[in-house]
Amino acid sequence: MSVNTPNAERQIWIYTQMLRIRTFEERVKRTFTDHPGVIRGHTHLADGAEASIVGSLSGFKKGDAALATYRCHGYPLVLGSDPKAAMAEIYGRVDGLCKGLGGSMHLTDVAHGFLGTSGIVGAGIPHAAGAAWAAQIRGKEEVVLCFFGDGASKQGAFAETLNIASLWKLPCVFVMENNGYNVVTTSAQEDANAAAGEPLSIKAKAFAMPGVTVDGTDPLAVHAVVSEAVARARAGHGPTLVESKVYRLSAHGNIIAPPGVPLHYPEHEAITVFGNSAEYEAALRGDPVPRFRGILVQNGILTPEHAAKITSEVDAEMQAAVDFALKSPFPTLESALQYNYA
Amino acid sequence: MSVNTPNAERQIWIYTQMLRIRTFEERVKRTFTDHPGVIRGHTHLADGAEASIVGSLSGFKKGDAALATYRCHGYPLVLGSDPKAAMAEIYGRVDGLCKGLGGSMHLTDVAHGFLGTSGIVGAGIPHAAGAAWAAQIRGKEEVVLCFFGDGASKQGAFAETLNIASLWKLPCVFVMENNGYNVVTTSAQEDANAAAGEPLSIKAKAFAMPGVTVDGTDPLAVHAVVSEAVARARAGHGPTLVESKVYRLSAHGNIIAPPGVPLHYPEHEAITVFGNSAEYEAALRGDPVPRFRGILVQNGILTPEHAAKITSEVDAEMQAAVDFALKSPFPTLESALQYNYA
Amino acid sequence: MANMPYIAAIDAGIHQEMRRDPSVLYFGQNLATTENHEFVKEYGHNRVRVTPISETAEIGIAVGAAMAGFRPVVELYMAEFMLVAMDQVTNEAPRFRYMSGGQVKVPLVLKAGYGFACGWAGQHTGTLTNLFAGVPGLKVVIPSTAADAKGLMATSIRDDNPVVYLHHYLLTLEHGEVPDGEHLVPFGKAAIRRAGGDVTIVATGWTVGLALAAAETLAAEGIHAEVIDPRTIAPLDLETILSSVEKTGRVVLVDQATRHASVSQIIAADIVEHRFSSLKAPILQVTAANTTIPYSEPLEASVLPTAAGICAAVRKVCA
Amino acid sequence: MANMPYIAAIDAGIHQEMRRDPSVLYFGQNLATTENHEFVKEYGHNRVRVTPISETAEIGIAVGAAMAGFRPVVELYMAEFMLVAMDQVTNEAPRFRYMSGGQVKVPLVLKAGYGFACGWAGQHTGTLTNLFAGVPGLKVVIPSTAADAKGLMATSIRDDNPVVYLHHYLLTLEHGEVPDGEHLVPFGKAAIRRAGGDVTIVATGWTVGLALAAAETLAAEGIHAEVIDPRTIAPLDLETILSSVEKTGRVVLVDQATRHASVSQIIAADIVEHRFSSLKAPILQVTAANTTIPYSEPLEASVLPTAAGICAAVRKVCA
Ligand SMILES: Cc1ncc(C[n+]2csc(CCOP(=O)(O)OP(=O)(O)O)c2C)c(N)n1
Ligand SMILES: Cc1ncc(C[n+]2csc(CCOP(=O)(O)OP(=O)(O)O)c2C)c(N)n1
Ligand SMILES: [Mg+2]
Ligand SMILES: [Mg+2]
Repeated sequence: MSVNTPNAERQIWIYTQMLRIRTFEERVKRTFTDHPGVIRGHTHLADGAEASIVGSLSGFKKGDAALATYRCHGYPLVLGSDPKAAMAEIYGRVDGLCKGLGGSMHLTDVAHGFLGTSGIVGAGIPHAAGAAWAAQIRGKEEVVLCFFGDGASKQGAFAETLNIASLWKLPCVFVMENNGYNVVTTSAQEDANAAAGEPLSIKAKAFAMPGVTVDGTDPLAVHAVVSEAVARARAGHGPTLVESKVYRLSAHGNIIAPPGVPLHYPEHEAITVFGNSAEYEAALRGDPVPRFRGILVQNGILTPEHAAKITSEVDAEMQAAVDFALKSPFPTLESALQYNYA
Repeated sequence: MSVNTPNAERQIWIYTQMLRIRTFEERVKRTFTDHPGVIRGHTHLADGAEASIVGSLSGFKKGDAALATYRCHGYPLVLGSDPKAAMAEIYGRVDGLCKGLGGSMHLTDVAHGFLGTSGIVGAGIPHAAGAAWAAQIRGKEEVVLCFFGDGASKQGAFAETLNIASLWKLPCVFVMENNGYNVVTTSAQEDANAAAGEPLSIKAKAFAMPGVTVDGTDPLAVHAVVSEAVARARAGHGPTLVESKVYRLSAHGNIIAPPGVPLHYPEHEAITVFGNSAEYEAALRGDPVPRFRGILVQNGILTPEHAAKITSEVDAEMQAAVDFALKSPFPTLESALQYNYA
Repeated sequence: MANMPYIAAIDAGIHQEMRRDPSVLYFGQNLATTENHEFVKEYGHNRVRVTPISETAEIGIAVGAAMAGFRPVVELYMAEFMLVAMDQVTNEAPRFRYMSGGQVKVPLVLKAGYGFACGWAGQHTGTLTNLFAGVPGLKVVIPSTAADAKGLMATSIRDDNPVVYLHHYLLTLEHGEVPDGEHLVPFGKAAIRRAGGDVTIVATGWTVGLALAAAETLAAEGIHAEVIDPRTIAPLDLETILSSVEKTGRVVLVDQATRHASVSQIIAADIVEHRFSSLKAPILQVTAANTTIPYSEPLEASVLPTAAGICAAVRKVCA
Repeated sequence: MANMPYIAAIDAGIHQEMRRDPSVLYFGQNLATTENHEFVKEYGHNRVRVTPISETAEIGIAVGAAMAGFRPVVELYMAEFMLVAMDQVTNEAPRFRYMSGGQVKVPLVLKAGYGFACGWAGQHTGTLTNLFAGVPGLKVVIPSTAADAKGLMATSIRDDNPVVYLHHYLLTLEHGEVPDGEHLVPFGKAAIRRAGGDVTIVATGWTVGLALAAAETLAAEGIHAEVIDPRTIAPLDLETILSSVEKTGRVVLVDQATRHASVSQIIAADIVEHRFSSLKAPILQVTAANTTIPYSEPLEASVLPTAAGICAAVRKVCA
């Protein structure tokens, strides 16, 4: 392991953050059954990607920024956002991170460096580059982390942006979370590199940019790769494309239905569409959260008691988030017209 | 040279087509001074790219299609369009290829396989892929040639389309005419690969597609590379990206000015913007048209007398085109409203 | 006649045309990913394909395939996703026939949902109809019933021009009687959903239901509203609207879009030019508030047009 | 005051703001490619950059830089080129402040020419104003004089919201007196270009000149037209327009766009809702014909609005 391997305390921090994301999102998912109608629209979970998210953000410094997609619950929790405010946003309440105006797809917490999330595939990639240009001009060695999916790399915005980022040596790390699917489409069905058995990080060659593929279910591996990319960016040597291979453990999102139909999370598309339970079950067996806990326990970094304590603290934290969010009032109707113009 | 090197007669045909394009466009350019006001808007010349155009199209068969950009005068002339109709179109006359509705940027001649030209950078690339899908469905081993500039490869449409074309194994050859400039911007200023000293054909790696760079001022080299790509496409093995390196010998286009200001062609941007006459003059010395004539004469394929005869025939042909176009009437005003809907 | 939901009726329209015409193609994201997909099974992968998330290429490929003799239908899911490819929609597809002096035609259908105001928040719930309505060469279809969903889809596919077919997401599961067998609904022919002589209400998509509910309430008050659903907004059946205005002299226009992005303003402007002398009152528009759509449920409801809002506007013009 | 062409006045507006505010950035295609470029020389490559032909990334980068505290001005040349990036223009830039509950602001200027009807044919000559006019969160500016070109650019840059700044290509070389030193023209304040009591003509951009020419002709016939130039169409100064209508009761609206894609229809619809009782005649719109713009000179001229067309419309409403 590289010199910048996180120490024991930091590894516990990483595990704790992973568990916080997982538990938060389990509460999101349960809301559909426990409190029908409280979450509306489309909600996307990051279960399976926690190691990638936390490993990527573990070198985040004040002044850095992160931007992501509609699948955006995990990042702000790691960066310091209050899960109460995050849950309240997902419930459309006035105490939400975005005062109930944005919802699950658009979590934003500028105070914690989480700059904005677009629901349009690929659209956030240039936003990240723009923030990186700002950082470059400020000259304080700040970096921007840009998260997006494998499918997004087939949107023109991806190619256009990576070319400019490379050309301008922007301090930006492009983290592609490759979960193997774009909704119900597998990568090999929609990506020429994947169809040819190549890693998606090979796309970096079209932008004269380093491209690396990493096991996104191993937070320390992600940490190693992303922190090297971050160091490169901070040093003014430009961006890196990191392909982080994960598996999403929930369906793409909750079902899409008009009002009146109760929403829920269906089974993963590997099962419902492709009849491939084996694939899904293998992924479940590799679930990064219990796996990393196991490794920490095995390595003597975490005792089972400490692990149980973390679990119960996190459970309590997320229960409190649900309780808080359920009690938070709806915004006033006037606020619906308030933030269109600055 | 490869087995499919064109025979002597075919080489003379190639040279003749190159000269026809050059002479036609010299007449276009002269129109700005000889007949001010007759050409309006924006006109783009292919001088310097003739070898690439003719070399690429020399294996064109009935049923194949070609699509290009606003820089589109050359292709239809090679494919069999009447230069009279092409010139009349550029003059906005009723006998024009498009009845005067399209103009210089939108030459189209479906009867000769020249399917359409978009003035929006990159926009024609997916059109070519769509035509290639049509060819694939028809299953007659027809191919589509898609021409575009180096600058266009930084438009999202390029990346999106090449991925799909590769994935679907579309019978399409993507010919990027790299003339080193996007208007007044050099490739190294706007392309990360170019800035890194890499060929632009390396972009093919992002699409698991073969990528080749060829000297676009050598028609036989282009012929060899493109016909191999065409053969691959006809055989159902999918698309190829060909980077054909040329140098445009005129400015990007005529000056851009509102009505009242007489239009003309300024000097090349290498001179006017970058003060780099040396670069321009070197390119002039490598002018593919006289050079290929010289090679043919040297190789005994063309006698000086034959060359002179071709020149005078082509001169006469293009003079006739100008004469015809000048005499062709303007379209009736009603026709302005005629072709919006089928 | 079969009773079926709007969403099934759209598919029925596509099937109708794919069966009769082998040049019809159907493709887009997240469809046809297995051999069990109903369209793949019936028409095969040559004609039915899944694409990457590449709307510019998808629509551009449709343009090229159309110029080369096919009739592509592109599944786009949400109208907003066309925004990344607006050049292909508004500056490529509808231009090529014209610019080529009639040499090519570009028959294609861009199928996209819109107006999904049920918690989809700021970027997925737009009513983008007017972006397309004014583009020469483009036709724009907005069915409000299951029967029209089928018949207008079939007509869209047969039309030799590019057509933007906008289905309303909130109507997805609304059932209706749909003619069996070949069913075509002509373009440019409005439907009078309810006859009445006191006031003309023009509404489209999901707001047709609001208008009909309002008309019911108003009838009880003795105000008889005529409710017109243009069904296609390009071409727009101005004639039917103007005839109604001649009769009623009073007009309320309903649109789910924000006011300055609405089709209702197109209609208002046409009426005041062509039937000014028939008008007895201001033309009122009932539209969404001028705002990005908020996520929170009560806020979302508060910014959309309502039946009560329509009633209020009608009472005003009939006062 | 200095006499300068419209195009120089735009640059003067950018300079004014770049000098006073180091957070203003200026970038786009085909500018700043040498050290001799006037903006590079003065502000350096950190703030002035050339981009590839990548409008989606260019505008998206502007959005990101704006959220991160800068004020980017993107040079786009022709409004059509925004079509490949419409999502960034209409569904990203104007949404982020709202969706974040006011946490960010997105001050940026998208500078683009439009209406270049002089042989640029089907894809480069559009008048795309109305695509932007109805989008909540977006402001839209269309200067018609050199002085406004400067002052509205400066205001656009200072505004804390995304602004689409549409300059008219046919006006490029029109000269006008432009205030020296700091010059700002407020948004939402129409200019009355000519006062008159008989009829209200509203026109924008290049058509303001047509309207003034028409007004001159009409004056000789004893018809006194008031010519109003809204200058910004979002926000729209309806008040000035409505006051004029109260006085004249007669309205002709001029727009270079095709009718159903025009801003004139927005204005017509607003007038007939808010000042119906003042109206004495139909509101006529003088717009481009419903067609892609033809290349051929006489055809192109035949499909555009003309001063004669405006005169004819005015005579009709004043009859
Ligand atoms: C431009 C655009 N097209 C389509 C969609 C619909 N859509 C939302 S998420 C999604 C899948 C994205 O896949 P990927 O980038 O792999 O991210 P993941 O959801 O797997 O994390 C699609 C197609 C969209 N939001 N934007
Ligand atoms: C989307 C878009 N952006 C900008 C332009 C303006 N433009 C026209 S040609 C051109 C340069 C294209 O360069 P390249 O692709 O290298 O082709 P070349 O002109 O050199 O043959 C530009 C920027 C356009 N037509 N379309
Ligand atoms: Mg994915
Ligand atoms: Mg070039």
